[in-house]
Amino acid sequence: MITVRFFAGLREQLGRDTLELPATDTCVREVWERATDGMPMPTHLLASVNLEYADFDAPVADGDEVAFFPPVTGGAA
Amino acid sequence: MITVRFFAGLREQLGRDTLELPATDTCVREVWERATDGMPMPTHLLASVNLEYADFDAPVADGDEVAFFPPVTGGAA
Amino acid sequence: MIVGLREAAFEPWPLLAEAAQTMGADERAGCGASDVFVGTMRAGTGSTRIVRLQLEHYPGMTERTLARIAADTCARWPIRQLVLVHRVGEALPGETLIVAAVWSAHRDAVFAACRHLVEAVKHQAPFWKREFRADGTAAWVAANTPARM
Amino acid sequence: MIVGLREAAFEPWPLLAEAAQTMGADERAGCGASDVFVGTMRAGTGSTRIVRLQLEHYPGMTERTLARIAADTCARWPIRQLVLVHRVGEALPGETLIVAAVWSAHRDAVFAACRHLVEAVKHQAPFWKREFRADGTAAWVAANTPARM
Repeated sequence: MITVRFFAGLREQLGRDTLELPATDTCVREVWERATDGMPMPTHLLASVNLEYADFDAPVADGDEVAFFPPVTGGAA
Repeated sequence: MITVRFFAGLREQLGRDTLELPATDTCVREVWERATDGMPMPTHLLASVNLEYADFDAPVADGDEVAFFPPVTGGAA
Repeated sequence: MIVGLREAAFEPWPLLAEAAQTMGADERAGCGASDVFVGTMRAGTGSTRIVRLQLEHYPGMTERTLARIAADTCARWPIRQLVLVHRVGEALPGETLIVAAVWSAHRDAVFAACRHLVEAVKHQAPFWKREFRADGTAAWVAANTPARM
Repeated sequence: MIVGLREAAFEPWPLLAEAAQTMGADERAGCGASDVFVGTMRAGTGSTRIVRLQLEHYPGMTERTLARIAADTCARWPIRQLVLVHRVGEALPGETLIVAAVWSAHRDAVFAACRHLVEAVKHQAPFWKREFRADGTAAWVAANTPARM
Protein backbone atom coordinates (compact mmCIF):
# COMPACT_ATOMS: atom_id res chain seq x y z
CA MET A 1 0.00 0.00 0.00
CA ILE A 2 0.97 3.61 -0.53
CA THR A 3 -0.27 6.08 2.10
CA VAL A 4 -1.26 9.52 0.79
CA ARG A 5 -1.70 12.53 3.08
CA PHE A 6 -2.96 16.06 2.54
CA PHE A 7 -2.40 19.07 4.78
CA ALA A 8 -3.78 22.54 5.56
CA GLY A 9 -5.84 24.26 2.84
CA LEU A 10 -5.39 21.32 0.49
CA ARG A 11 -6.75 18.92 3.10
CA GLU A 12 -9.81 21.14 3.47
CA GLN A 13 -10.27 21.57 -0.27
CA LEU A 14 -10.14 17.82 -0.91
CA GLY A 15 -12.21 17.01 2.17
CA ARG A 16 -9.84 14.26 3.31
CA ASP A 17 -6.54 14.03 5.16
CA THR A 18 -5.38 10.58 4.22
CA LEU A 19 -6.05 7.66 1.87
CA GLU A 20 -4.38 4.42 0.83
CA LEU A 21 -3.57 3.38 -2.73
CA PRO A 22 -2.71 -0.13 -3.92
CA ALA A 23 1.05 -0.49 -4.29
CA THR A 24 2.61 -0.17 -7.73
CA ASP A 25 6.00 1.22 -8.69
CA THR A 26 5.08 4.74 -9.55
CA CYS A 27 6.12 8.40 -9.05
CA VAL A 28 4.84 11.33 -6.98
CA ARG A 29 2.98 12.85 -9.94
CA GLU A 30 1.09 9.61 -10.60
CA VAL A 31 0.23 9.29 -6.93
CA TRP A 32 -1.32 12.77 -7.09
CA GLU A 33 -3.32 11.82 -10.19
CA ARG A 34 -4.62 8.59 -8.69
CA ALA A 35 -5.34 10.14 -5.27
CA THR A 36 -7.27 13.12 -6.69
CA ASP A 37 -8.93 11.47 -9.71
CA GLY A 38 -6.82 13.57 -12.05
CA MET A 39 -7.32 16.99 -10.50
CA PRO A 40 -4.85 19.56 -11.89
CA MET A 41 -1.95 20.21 -9.54
CA PRO A 42 -2.30 23.56 -7.72
CA THR A 43 0.39 26.14 -8.34
CA HIS A 44 3.15 25.96 -5.71
CA LEU A 45 2.10 22.46 -4.63
CA LEU A 46 4.74 20.75 -2.49
CA ALA A 47 5.23 17.04 -1.95
CA SER A 48 7.18 14.73 0.33
CA VAL A 49 8.01 11.04 0.29
CA ASN A 50 8.67 9.39 3.64
CA LEU A 51 8.91 12.76 5.44
CA GLU A 52 11.44 14.31 3.01
CA TYR A 53 10.66 16.89 0.31
CA ALA A 54 10.43 15.21 -3.08
CA ASP A 55 10.16 16.26 -6.72
CA PHE A 56 7.09 15.16 -8.68
CA ASP A 57 9.28 12.75 -10.65
CA ALA A 58 10.59 11.04 -7.52
CA PRO A 59 9.90 7.26 -7.39
CA VAL A 60 7.32 5.84 -5.01
CA ALA A 61 7.16 2.19 -3.93
CA ASP A 62 5.13 -0.12 -1.71
CA GLY A 63 5.04 1.10 1.90
CA ASP A 64 5.92 4.70 1.11
CA GLU A 65 4.08 7.66 2.61
CA VAL A 66 3.47 10.48 0.11
CA ALA A 67 2.19 13.87 1.29
CA PHE A 68 0.92 16.90 -0.62
CA PHE A 69 0.64 20.35 0.88
CA PRO A 70 0.66 24.10 0.12
CA PRO A 71 3.70 26.35 0.74
CA VAL A 72 4.69 26.27 4.40
CA THR A 73 3.95 29.29 6.61
CA GLY A 74 5.54 28.59 9.98
CA GLY A 75 8.02 30.71 11.83
CA ALA A 76 7.78 34.40 12.54
CA ALA A 77 6.39 37.60 11.08
CA MET B 1 39.29 76.53 34.15
CA ILE B 2 39.38 73.71 31.61
CA THR B 3 39.18 70.18 33.01
CA VAL B 4 41.27 67.57 31.18
CA ARG B 5 40.72 63.83 31.65
CA PHE B 6 42.59 60.75 30.45
CA PHE B 7 41.27 57.18 30.28
CA ALA B 8 42.45 53.58 30.06
CA GLY B 9 45.96 52.94 28.70
CA LEU B 10 46.53 56.64 28.16
CA ARG B 11 45.71 57.40 31.79
CA GLU B 12 48.25 54.79 32.86
CA GLN B 13 50.91 55.98 30.42
CA LEU B 14 50.60 59.59 31.58
CA GLY B 15 50.28 58.61 35.23
CA ARG B 16 47.30 60.90 35.82
CA ASP B 17 43.57 60.81 35.24
CA THR B 18 42.69 64.48 35.46
CA LEU B 19 44.15 67.98 35.57
CA GLU B 20 42.95 71.57 35.33
CA LEU B 21 44.23 74.17 32.91
CA PRO B 22 43.74 77.95 33.15
CA ALA B 23 40.91 79.04 30.86
CA THR B 24 41.77 80.51 27.49
CA ASP B 25 39.88 80.27 24.22
CA THR B 26 41.64 77.36 22.60
CA CYS B 27 41.09 74.10 20.71
CA VAL B 28 41.32 70.40 21.55
CA ARG B 29 44.79 70.06 19.97
CA GLU B 30 46.18 72.91 22.08
CA VAL B 31 44.62 71.44 25.21
CA TRP B 32 46.49 68.19 24.47
CA GLU B 33 49.76 70.06 23.99
CA ARG B 34 49.40 72.04 27.20
CA ALA B 35 48.19 69.06 29.23
CA THR B 36 51.00 66.75 28.09
CA ASP B 37 53.86 69.27 27.76
CA GLY B 38 53.90 68.80 23.99
CA MET B 39 53.89 65.02 23.82
CA PRO B 40 53.14 63.77 20.29
CA MET B 41 49.57 62.62 19.87
CA PRO B 42 49.29 58.80 19.82
CA THR B 43 47.91 57.22 16.65
CA HIS B 44 44.16 56.64 16.88
CA LEU B 45 43.82 59.10 19.78
CA LEU B 46 40.20 60.07 20.43
CA ALA B 47 38.92 63.19 22.15
CA SER B 48 35.67 64.52 23.56
CA VAL B 49 34.45 67.93 24.68
CA ASN B 50 31.68 68.00 27.29
CA LEU B 51 30.96 64.27 26.85
CA GLU B 52 30.64 64.38 23.03
CA TYR B 53 33.25 63.17 20.55
CA ALA B 54 35.19 66.14 19.14
CA ASP B 55 37.72 66.79 16.38
CA PHE B 56 41.13 68.12 17.37
CA ASP B 57 40.20 71.48 15.83
CA ALA B 58 37.05 71.80 17.94
CA PRO B 59 36.93 74.97 20.08
CA VAL B 60 37.36 74.75 23.85
CA ALA B 61 36.28 77.48 26.29
CA ASP B 62 36.20 78.22 30.00
CA GLY B 63 34.32 75.52 31.95
CA ASP B 64 34.66 72.84 29.31
CA GLU B 65 35.67 69.26 30.08
CA VAL B 66 38.06 67.78 27.51
CA ALA B 67 38.90 64.07 27.54
CA PHE B 68 41.50 62.03 25.65
CA PHE B 69 41.37 58.26 25.28
CA PRO B 70 42.39 55.31 23.10
CA PRO B 71 39.97 53.54 20.74
CA VAL B 72 37.01 52.14 22.65
CA THR B 73 36.76 48.38 23.24
CA GLY B 74 33.40 47.76 24.87
CA GLY B 75 30.66 45.43 23.73
CA ALA B 76 31.03 41.85 22.71
CA ALA B 77 33.48 39.45 21.12
CA MET C 1 20.62 21.41 22.29
CA ILE C 2 16.90 22.03 22.77
CA VAL C 3 14.98 21.28 19.55
CA GLY C 4 11.30 20.46 19.35
CA LEU C 5 7.63 21.39 19.44
CA ARG C 6 5.45 22.87 22.17
CA GLU C 7 1.71 22.16 22.20
CA ALA C 8 0.88 24.76 24.86
CA ALA C 9 1.80 28.39 25.52
CA PHE C 10 5.37 28.79 26.81
CA GLU C 11 7.71 31.56 27.92
CA PRO C 12 10.97 31.90 25.96
CA TRP C 13 13.18 33.37 28.70
CA PRO C 14 13.26 30.47 31.19
CA LEU C 15 13.94 28.13 28.27
CA LEU C 16 16.90 30.29 27.22
CA ALA C 17 18.19 30.48 30.78
CA GLU C 18 18.05 26.67 30.90
CA ALA C 19 19.93 26.37 27.61
CA ALA C 20 22.65 28.76 28.85
CA GLN C 21 23.01 26.93 32.17
CA THR C 22 23.13 23.40 30.75
CA MET C 23 26.22 24.33 28.73
CA GLY C 24 28.58 23.88 31.65
CA ALA C 25 31.11 26.44 32.86
CA ASP C 26 33.84 25.57 30.34
CA GLU C 27 31.54 25.79 27.34
CA ARG C 28 30.06 29.06 28.63
CA ALA C 29 33.53 30.54 29.11
CA GLY C 30 34.23 29.76 25.44
CA CYS C 31 31.17 31.70 24.31
CA GLY C 32 31.47 35.41 23.78
CA ALA C 33 28.12 35.83 22.10
CA SER C 34 24.60 34.56 21.76
CA ASP C 35 21.77 35.70 19.52
CA VAL C 36 18.16 34.88 20.24
CA PHE C 37 15.12 35.33 18.02
CA VAL C 38 11.64 35.17 19.51
CA GLY C 39 8.66 35.22 17.15
CA THR C 40 5.27 35.97 18.69
CA MET C 41 1.70 36.03 17.43
CA ARG C 42 0.58 39.43 16.17
CA ALA C 43 -3.04 40.46 16.57
CA GLY C 44 -3.28 43.10 13.84
CA THR C 45 -6.00 45.76 14.10
CA GLY C 46 -9.58 46.55 13.00
CA SER C 47 -12.05 44.01 11.61
CA THR C 48 -9.23 41.79 10.39
CA ARG C 49 -7.80 41.65 13.89
CA ILE C 50 -6.71 38.09 14.53
CA VAL C 51 -8.11 36.55 17.67
CA ARG C 52 -6.68 33.06 17.37
CA LEU C 53 -4.16 31.13 15.30
CA GLN C 54 -4.20 27.46 14.37
CA LEU C 55 -0.75 26.01 13.75
CA GLU C 56 -1.08 22.80 11.76
CA HIS C 57 2.00 20.70 11.08
CA TYR C 58 3.09 17.35 9.66
CA PRO C 59 4.02 15.24 12.70
CA GLY C 60 7.19 13.32 12.04
CA MET C 61 8.35 15.44 9.12
CA THR C 62 8.32 18.56 11.32
CA GLU C 63 10.60 17.12 14.00
CA ARG C 64 12.90 15.66 11.34
CA THR C 65 13.11 19.01 9.53
CA LEU C 66 13.85 20.97 12.73
CA ALA C 67 16.56 18.47 13.69
CA ARG C 68 18.16 18.72 10.26
CA ILE C 69 18.05 22.53 10.29
CA ALA C 70 19.74 22.48 13.71
CA ALA C 71 22.40 20.02 12.52
CA ASP C 72 23.07 22.00 9.31
CA THR C 73 23.50 25.17 11.37
CA CYS C 74 25.98 23.49 13.72
CA ALA C 75 27.91 22.16 10.70
CA ARG C 76 28.14 25.60 9.12
CA TRP C 77 29.06 27.70 12.18
CA PRO C 78 31.02 26.80 15.35
CA ILE C 79 27.92 26.62 17.56
CA ARG C 80 28.25 25.62 21.23
CA GLN C 81 24.58 25.64 22.16
CA LEU C 82 21.36 25.89 20.15
CA VAL C 83 17.64 26.28 20.82
CA LEU C 84 15.00 25.73 18.13
CA VAL C 85 11.47 25.40 19.46
CA HIS C 86 8.22 25.93 17.53
CA ARG C 87 4.67 26.14 18.80
CA VAL C 88 1.89 23.97 17.35
CA GLY C 89 -1.86 23.88 18.00
CA GLU C 90 -4.06 26.84 18.97
CA ALA C 91 -2.26 30.09 19.83
CA LEU C 92 -3.44 33.49 21.08
CA PRO C 93 -2.05 36.98 20.39
CA GLY C 94 1.22 37.67 22.19
CA GLU C 95 2.06 34.00 22.61
CA THR C 96 5.44 32.70 21.50
CA LEU C 97 5.47 30.90 18.12
CA ILE C 98 9.18 30.27 17.68
CA VAL C 99 12.40 30.58 19.66
CA ALA C 100 15.68 30.26 17.77
CA ALA C 101 18.96 30.84 19.60
CA VAL C 102 22.65 30.06 19.24
CA TRP C 103 25.77 30.51 21.37
CA SER C 104 29.27 30.80 19.89
CA ALA C 105 32.62 32.52 20.37
CA HIS C 106 31.94 35.61 18.25
CA ARG C 107 29.08 37.88 17.29
CA ASP C 108 29.30 37.45 13.50
CA ALA C 109 28.65 33.72 13.81
CA VAL C 110 25.66 34.04 16.15
CA PHE C 111 23.94 36.73 14.11
CA ALA C 112 24.36 34.74 10.88
CA ALA C 113 23.44 31.37 12.39
CA CYS C 114 20.36 32.67 14.22
CA ARG C 115 19.08 34.36 11.09
CA HIS C 116 19.68 31.15 9.18
CA LEU C 117 17.64 29.14 11.71
CA VAL C 118 14.70 31.53 11.43
CA GLU C 119 14.70 31.61 7.62
CA ALA C 120 15.18 27.85 7.28
CA VAL C 121 12.24 27.11 9.59
CA LYS C 122 10.02 29.59 7.77
CA HIS C 123 10.84 28.15 4.34
CA GLN C 124 11.39 24.45 5.03
CA ALA C 125 9.51 23.21 8.07
CA PRO C 126 5.98 21.86 7.37
CA PHE C 127 3.90 24.26 9.44
CA TRP C 128 0.74 26.01 8.21
CA LYS C 129 -0.95 28.93 9.93
CA ARG C 130 -4.70 29.54 9.87
CA GLU C 131 -5.92 32.88 11.19
CA PHE C 132 -9.28 33.33 12.89
CA ARG C 133 -10.37 36.97 12.66
CA ALA C 134 -12.51 39.19 14.85
CA ASP C 135 -15.18 39.37 12.12
CA GLY C 136 -15.71 35.61 12.31
CA THR C 137 -13.83 34.72 9.11
CA ALA C 138 -10.83 32.42 8.92
CA ALA C 139 -8.10 31.99 6.31
CA TRP C 140 -4.94 30.03 5.74
CA VAL C 141 -1.92 32.35 5.66
CA ALA C 142 -0.45 32.65 2.18
CA ALA C 143 3.28 32.17 1.83
CA ASN C 144 4.86 35.43 0.74
CA THR C 145 8.30 33.97 0.21
CA PRO C 146 9.60 30.94 -1.74
CA ALA C 147 8.72 27.73 0.00
CA ARG C 148 12.16 26.16 -0.30
CA MET C 149 15.68 27.52 0.01
CA MET D 1 13.05 51.01 27.47
CA ILE D 2 15.81 49.66 29.70
CA VAL D 3 19.12 51.44 28.99
CA GLY D 4 22.02 51.66 31.39
CA LEU D 5 25.02 50.24 33.20
CA ARG D 6 25.37 47.38 35.66
CA GLU D 7 28.21 47.39 38.22
CA ALA D 8 27.69 43.79 39.35
CA ALA D 9 27.14 40.44 37.64
CA PHE D 10 23.61 40.08 36.23
CA GLU D 11 21.54 37.51 34.37
CA PRO D 12 20.16 38.60 30.99
CA TRP D 13 17.02 36.42 30.87
CA PRO D 14 15.03 37.89 33.79
CA LEU D 15 15.86 41.37 32.45
CA LEU D 16 14.47 40.39 29.04
CA ALA D 17 11.37 38.84 30.59
CA GLU D 18 10.83 42.12 32.44
CA ALA D 19 11.23 44.14 29.24
CA ALA D 20 8.73 41.91 27.42
CA GLN D 21 6.20 42.11 30.26
CA THR D 22 6.38 45.87 30.80
CA MET D 23 5.28 46.43 27.20
CA GLY D 24 1.61 45.89 27.97
CA ALA D 25 -0.71 43.50 26.17
CA ASP D 26 -1.51 45.81 23.23
CA GLU D 27 2.12 46.58 22.47
CA ARG D 28 3.04 42.90 22.78
CA ALA D 29 0.24 41.93 20.39
CA GLY D 30 1.73 44.35 17.84
CA CYS D 31 5.13 42.68 18.04
CA GLY D 32 5.77 39.66 15.86
CA ALA D 33 9.48 39.53 16.49
CA SER D 34 12.28 40.25 18.92
CA ASP D 35 16.01 39.78 18.57
CA VAL D 36 18.31 39.62 21.55
CA PHE D 37 22.10 39.73 21.64
CA VAL D 38 23.96 38.68 24.78
CA GLY D 39 27.71 39.21 24.93
CA THR D 40 29.61 37.33 27.62
CA MET D 41 33.20 37.28 28.87
CA ARG D 42 35.34 34.66 27.17
CA ALA D 43 38.15 33.02 29.12
CA GLY D 44 40.35 31.85 26.25
CA THR D 45 42.79 28.97 26.86
CA GLY D 46 46.38 28.20 27.87
CA SER D 47 48.77 30.66 29.53
CA THR D 48 46.91 33.60 28.01
CA ARG D 49 43.67 32.40 29.58
CA ILE D 50 41.90 35.42 30.96
CA VAL D 51 40.90 35.15 34.59
CA ARG D 52 39.39 38.60 35.08
CA LEU D 53 38.33 41.62 33.06
CA GLN D 54 38.34 45.26 34.07
CA LEU D 55 35.74 47.36 32.27
CA GLU D 56 36.68 51.02 32.55
CA HIS D 57 34.32 53.67 31.20
CA TYR D 58 33.79 57.42 31.09
CA PRO D 59 30.93 58.10 33.53
CA GLY D 60 28.49 60.58 32.06
CA MET D 61 29.64 60.18 28.48
CA THR D 62 28.85 56.46 28.58
CA GLU D 63 25.23 56.90 29.68
CA ARG D 64 24.76 59.71 27.17
CA THR D 65 26.17 57.59 24.34
CA LEU D 66 24.01 54.57 25.19
CA ALA D 67 20.90 56.78 25.35
CA ARG D 68 21.71 58.31 21.97
CA ILE D 69 22.37 54.92 20.37
CA ALA D 70 18.99 53.72 21.70
CA ALA D 71 17.20 56.84 20.43
CA ASP D 72 18.88 56.61 17.00
CA THR D 73 17.81 52.97 16.72
CA CYS D 74 14.19 53.81 17.58
CA ALA D 75 14.25 56.62 15.00
CA ARG D 76 15.54 54.31 12.28
CA TRP D 77 13.34 51.24 12.86
CA PRO D 78 9.77 50.94 14.24
CA ILE D 79 10.88 49.63 17.64
CA ARG D 80 8.28 48.94 20.37
CA GLN D 81 10.66 47.93 23.16
CA LEU D 82 14.43 48.11 23.58
CA VAL D 83 17.05 46.88 26.06
CA LEU D 84 20.63 48.14 26.04
CA VAL D 85 22.58 47.29 29.18
CA HIS D 86 26.39 47.16 29.55
CA ARG D 87 28.49 45.86 32.41
CA VAL D 88 31.21 47.98 34.05
CA GLY D 89 33.79 47.18 36.73
CA GLU D 90 35.42 43.80 37.37
CA ALA D 91 33.98 40.83 35.45
CA LEU D 92 34.70 37.09 35.50
CA PRO D 93 34.55 34.52 32.66
CA GLY D 94 31.02 33.64 31.62
CA GLU D 95 29.53 36.84 33.05
CA THR D 96 27.30 39.00 30.87
CA LEU D 97 28.99 42.08 29.37
CA ILE D 98 26.21 43.43 27.16
CA VAL D 99 22.55 42.78 26.47
CA ALA D 100 21.01 44.41 23.39
CA ALA D 101 17.43 43.60 22.43
CA VAL D 102 14.60 45.03 20.35
CA TRP D 103 10.94 44.18 19.76
CA SER D 104 9.11 45.13 16.56
CA ALA D 105 6.44 43.92 14.14
CA HIS D 106 8.70 42.02 11.76
CA ARG D 107 11.88 39.99 11.79
CA ASP D 108 13.89 42.09 9.29
CA ALA D 109 13.63 45.14 11.54
CA VAL D 110 14.66 43.37 14.73
CA PHE D 111 17.67 41.61 13.19
CA ALA D 112 18.92 44.87 11.65
CA ALA D 113 18.22 47.03 14.70
CA CYS D 114 19.79 44.59 17.18
CA ARG D 115 22.93 44.28 15.07
CA HIS D 116 23.08 48.07 14.85
CA LEU D 117 22.87 48.40 18.65
CA VAL D 118 25.74 45.95 19.14
CA GLU D 119 28.01 47.56 16.53
CA ALA D 120 27.24 51.10 17.69
CA VAL D 121 28.09 50.28 21.31
CA LYS D 122 31.31 48.55 20.29
CA HIS D 123 32.48 51.45 18.14
CA GLN D 124 31.05 54.52 19.92
CA ALA D 125 30.54 53.97 23.63
CA PRO D 126 33.54 54.91 25.83
CA PHE D 127 34.35 51.54 27.40
CA TRP D 128 37.84 50.04 27.66
CA LYS D 129 38.62 46.44 28.52
CA ARG D 130 41.72 45.34 30.43
CA GLU D 131 42.42 41.62 30.55
CA PHE D 132 44.14 39.93 33.48
CA ARG D 133 45.70 36.66 32.36
CA ALA D 134 46.46 33.37 34.11
CA ASP D 135 50.22 34.02 33.76
CA GLY D 136 49.94 37.18 35.87
CA THR D 137 50.22 39.66 33.02
CA ALA D 138 47.59 42.25 32.12
CA ALA D 139 46.89 44.22 28.94
CA TRP D 140 44.43 46.71 27.55
CA VAL D 141 42.45 45.17 24.71
CA ALA D 142 43.40 46.70 21.36
CA ALA D 143 40.57 47.84 19.12
CA ASN D 144 40.53 45.69 16.01
CA THR D 145 37.88 47.77 14.26
CA PRO D 146 37.55 51.50 13.53
CA ALA D 147 36.68 53.45 16.65
CA ARG D 148 33.90 55.48 15.09
CA MET D 149 31.17 54.63 12.60
